[in-house]
Amino acid sequence: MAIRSLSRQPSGVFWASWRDVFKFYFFLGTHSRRPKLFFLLSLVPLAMAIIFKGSQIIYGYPRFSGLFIYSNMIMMFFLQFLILLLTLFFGTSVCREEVEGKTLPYIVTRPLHKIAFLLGKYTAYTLLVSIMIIFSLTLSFIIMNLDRLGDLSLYKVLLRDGGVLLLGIWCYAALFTFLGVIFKKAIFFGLLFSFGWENIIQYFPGKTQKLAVVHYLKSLLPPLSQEGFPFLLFRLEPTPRGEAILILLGLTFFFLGLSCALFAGKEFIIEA
Amino acid sequence: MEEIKALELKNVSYAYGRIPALREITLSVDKGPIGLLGPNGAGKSTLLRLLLGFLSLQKGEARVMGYDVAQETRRVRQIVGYMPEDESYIPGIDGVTLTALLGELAGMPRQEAMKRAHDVLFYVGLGESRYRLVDTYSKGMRQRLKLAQALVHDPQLLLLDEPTSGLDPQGREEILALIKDIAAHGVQVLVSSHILPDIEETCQEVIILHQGRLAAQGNLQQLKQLDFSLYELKLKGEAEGFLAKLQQQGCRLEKMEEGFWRLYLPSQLSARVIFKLAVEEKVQIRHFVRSQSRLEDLFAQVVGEEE
Amino acid sequence: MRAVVQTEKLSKYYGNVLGLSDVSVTIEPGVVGLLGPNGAGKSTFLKLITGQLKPSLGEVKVFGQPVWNNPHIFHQIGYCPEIDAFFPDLSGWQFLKEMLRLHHFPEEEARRRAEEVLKFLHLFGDKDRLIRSYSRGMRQRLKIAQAIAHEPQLIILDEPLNGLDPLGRRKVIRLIRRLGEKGQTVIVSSHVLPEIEAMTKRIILIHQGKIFAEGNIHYIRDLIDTHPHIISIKCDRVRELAAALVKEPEVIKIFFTPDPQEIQVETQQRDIFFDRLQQLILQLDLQVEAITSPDDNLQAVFDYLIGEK
Amino acid sequence: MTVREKGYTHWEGELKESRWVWFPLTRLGIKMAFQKRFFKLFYFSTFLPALIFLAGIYISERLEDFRFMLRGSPAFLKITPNYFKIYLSNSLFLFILVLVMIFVGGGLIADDLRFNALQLYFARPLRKIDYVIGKMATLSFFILLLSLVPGVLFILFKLLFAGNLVFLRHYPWLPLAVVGYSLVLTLFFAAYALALSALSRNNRYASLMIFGVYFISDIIFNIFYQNFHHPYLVLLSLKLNLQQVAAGLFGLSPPYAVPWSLSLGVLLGLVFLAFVILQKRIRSVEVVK
Repeated sequence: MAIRSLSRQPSGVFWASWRDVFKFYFFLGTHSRRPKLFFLLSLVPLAMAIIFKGSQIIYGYPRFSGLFIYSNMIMMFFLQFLILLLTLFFGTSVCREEVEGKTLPYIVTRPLHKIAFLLGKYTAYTLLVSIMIIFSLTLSFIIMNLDRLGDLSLYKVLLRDGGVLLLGIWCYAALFTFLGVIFKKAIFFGLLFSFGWENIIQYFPGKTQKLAVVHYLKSLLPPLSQEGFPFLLFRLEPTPRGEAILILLGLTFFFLGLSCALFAGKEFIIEA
Repeated sequence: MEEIKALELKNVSYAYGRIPALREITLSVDKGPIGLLGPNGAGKSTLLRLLLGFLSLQKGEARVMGYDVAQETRRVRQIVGYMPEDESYIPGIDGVTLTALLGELAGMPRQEAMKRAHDVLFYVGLGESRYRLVDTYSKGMRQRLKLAQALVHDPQLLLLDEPTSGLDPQGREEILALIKDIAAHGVQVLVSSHILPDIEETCQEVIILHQGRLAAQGNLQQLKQLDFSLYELKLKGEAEGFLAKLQQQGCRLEKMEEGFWRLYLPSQLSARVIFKLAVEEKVQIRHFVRSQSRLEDLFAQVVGEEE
Repeated sequence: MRAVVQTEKLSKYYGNVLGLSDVSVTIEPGVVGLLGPNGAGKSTFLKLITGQLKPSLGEVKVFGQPVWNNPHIFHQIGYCPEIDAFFPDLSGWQFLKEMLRLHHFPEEEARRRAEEVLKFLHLFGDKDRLIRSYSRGMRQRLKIAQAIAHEPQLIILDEPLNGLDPLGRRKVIRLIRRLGEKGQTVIVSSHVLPEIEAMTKRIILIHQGKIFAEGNIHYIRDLIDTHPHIISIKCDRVRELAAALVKEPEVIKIFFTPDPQEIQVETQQRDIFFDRLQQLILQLDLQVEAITSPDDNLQAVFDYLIGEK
Repeated sequence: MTVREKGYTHWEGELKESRWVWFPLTRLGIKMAFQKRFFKLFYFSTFLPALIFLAGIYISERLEDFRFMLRGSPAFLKITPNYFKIYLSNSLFLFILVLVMIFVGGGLIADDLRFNALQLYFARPLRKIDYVIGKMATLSFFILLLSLVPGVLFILFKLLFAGNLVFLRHYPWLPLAVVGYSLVLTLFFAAYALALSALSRNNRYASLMIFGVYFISDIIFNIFYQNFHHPYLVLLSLKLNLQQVAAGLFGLSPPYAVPWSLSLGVLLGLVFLAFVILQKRIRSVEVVK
């Protein structure tokens, strides 16, 4: 009996699996209902930006500069709320969605490398989140800075912020993917982590704050003005930029690696 | 006094949006076990849902055990026990709590509901697992649980939607035996199924739906009357000569599987012919059943096999 | 013939719950029916040979290779799960095409195959409807479609006839037979005996996590033929027939049943018995209603092996 | 001798139509919440603030004995309606209620939708409204136990510790305010959690939304307020609306200069919206066209 495809190179299967899984979940993500809700959520800052700018143009109020509002409020909303909520949903979905929706059998009986499946779906979903966030961020940024779009130095800010958010998205999503692989109640642990741990630890003095992911993200941003949220600002003791980036990437790879190792070895028992 | 009909429908139509599910159904059925038969998507579940008032009638009138479905919905729901088709249960509680809860919701006093819940769980064969979480039940056990919850308030009418789906033969036999027993104890039963033998085994009256229309209705025995008699034979020995001679006599033959044949014997011939030819041709008839023309054929005849 | 699936002392425990115990089988091309009551271990077995579960003990080989974490092998395996679950918000067509894409087929070929198999299973007309709005039977067919669309050598169908109406069943049964005739290996699990009988002669009986019997239905039948055989006869004037049968040496016992039109006869020499019976029917000019062997079907084999009789 | 008849037995009894048909649902919901060990622990720990406030009341009557602790700021321990307002509307207390809603409310309807339980319920003489009342009563139980019960106890203990009715004579309407505000809290949170639970078939997404919507409303308020300093923006924040209403009902000036009746209006509007959602989402069968 001829077995046509068994002769293929293993590494070829790995990349092909990654590619096809990626395409499938990207397609699924853009065609299902639930992600659409999150897309709407990601547009909230954009709506805020429009209101602020509109009011500034019409009433000349608020008096803060567009850039100030953008980086102290809108950007912080993205960083400390929105990306957490979105990655929590999509990150835990990578594995949980298949188990809860009982669709895992369709996936694991395809010629797909398990690790490539996890990575492919992770890539698809984080890319989806990234697109939503960057789309909303860029538009918010442009709207808030409508009056000085010619100033090229501004775009450095946008690039930096975008970069920080992307790093954050990929790192958080990896962490939540990991939670999704090991816990049934991944969302609860994720909520506790994001809005409990991350929120409290970052304000601790000394080295303790380095135990929160958001610490490294904030280290990449210039210190915030005291005028915005004074309570958010005490005692950030930033980590040097290069180190922070390395640690974020390291965490991403660490949690992804851990998820892959666990996922490839774990059996998911799906009851009829 | 006029006997109350189990079921009376007048011009009942229902459409999901533009897709019609039931069209102009008019029928009336006397008491006695009723089978509701039809292929997937024929409108069986829609009809049951209308009877329960889950869907409100768009056109026509329906009465269940004499009660108007649209006007007396609560009364109807009180006297009806419903076993839905799809998997359904309340997660996180044990079997007896679930059954008692639903009994209580039907209007039983709490202690009575609890007592009765134990009784019906024993009755359907879940006695030993009644304290287990329903989430850990197997498929067959969930099926029984659905039956138990439909019986807990001792309904006058029991609506069963695909009661045997997903059961193994033993489980199926047991459920059918329960249904027959329930019917024998004076509960009006309506079984919706596409599994013909289920209906054949439990029902007297049958309603056949096809594409939302009433394809046939009446007494099962009468519906099965055809102008030939159908036999199922299992033969041993060299059968060619025997079969050829049968065909010469005007019989139609259909091969089922290895050694099994279906023989349509014209009504003017007697079954004796079969044995006579068998002895002549030295063939052994190992299995011989006068089939009432299987419901499957009736079904194919009424519905027409699309191919 | 070459073994497609081979297991060696395969066992599976879920924690301390037994799933499958010491199963050693060899499955060759053609249709094989996997029979057993609910909870017997059929699904566990199918999940083990499709690499969804890791064996606790023993090993599984498909096409001579292990299956657990061996993705290439799935080019040649099609699996139809028992669970009625799909990806949300997709149409039948999208689902099928995307599943084919996961087999690394190029877009064009995925389209062609999806179209073909949809037509084949009479779903083409509803291809653009959301799966959620499909009827149970349509969903069942769609699940089968995704298992055969990539033309695998080994097709594993877990309860494929569940929820199908008679016409749907006939079609699927015919389809499975045709696949078997084409030389593909089809493993079908079911608990509906006549349907397995209609598909194949080769069965594996599984119960309590163990294989109780394996092989040809007739072979299994013969295996248990050592015990006396009961034949039930329904006709008019049964007592006359009984009186005549008493004289026959091959008849061991005659029972009367609550049905006045029925007797049951126990014999150990069926050949002689059936010859005599036919002659007696003609001699006595009986109106025969039925001649059946209550324990000549799969159910009886089953009961016998499980020890319920 | 009589032998028990084999087979199906009928039930000798009469089905009653009760106005309390929904009560079994409530009982079940409460029972199931307490089945989770983690929840039990969590819920009992939420009574800690109430105990501390109770201790405060005791100390207020025994100021002499505790003077060493106070270091000259006895104003804090004057028991006025403000004391009640602080207990019943501080941010931590409201946050605890959100967590309780996530625990108890997240799956309350979502799980029923997911496991097709609605058709079992509605095959009984149970109206949609009974179902909703039953589920709401479950949530109300947990909220009232944290709000109304401590509130009433505070008043009772204040009177007990004081040994006279002076306190009540000063604030005769206080019990009413406690009851009224507890009811607002209960109605709002129960309707809010149920509506979000009914929007999804998945317990965990429902939980995420119960959490997310509450906080997003507050963050949006904060951001806008930073910029516009317009007090009417409080209407955007669920938390602040509740706090405004609390201040109003306890006869205090609200934290933001906006009539508290507007906040009440917003909350009632949301409750109405929640009922519309419930009405739409709770069906005995899901119909997909």
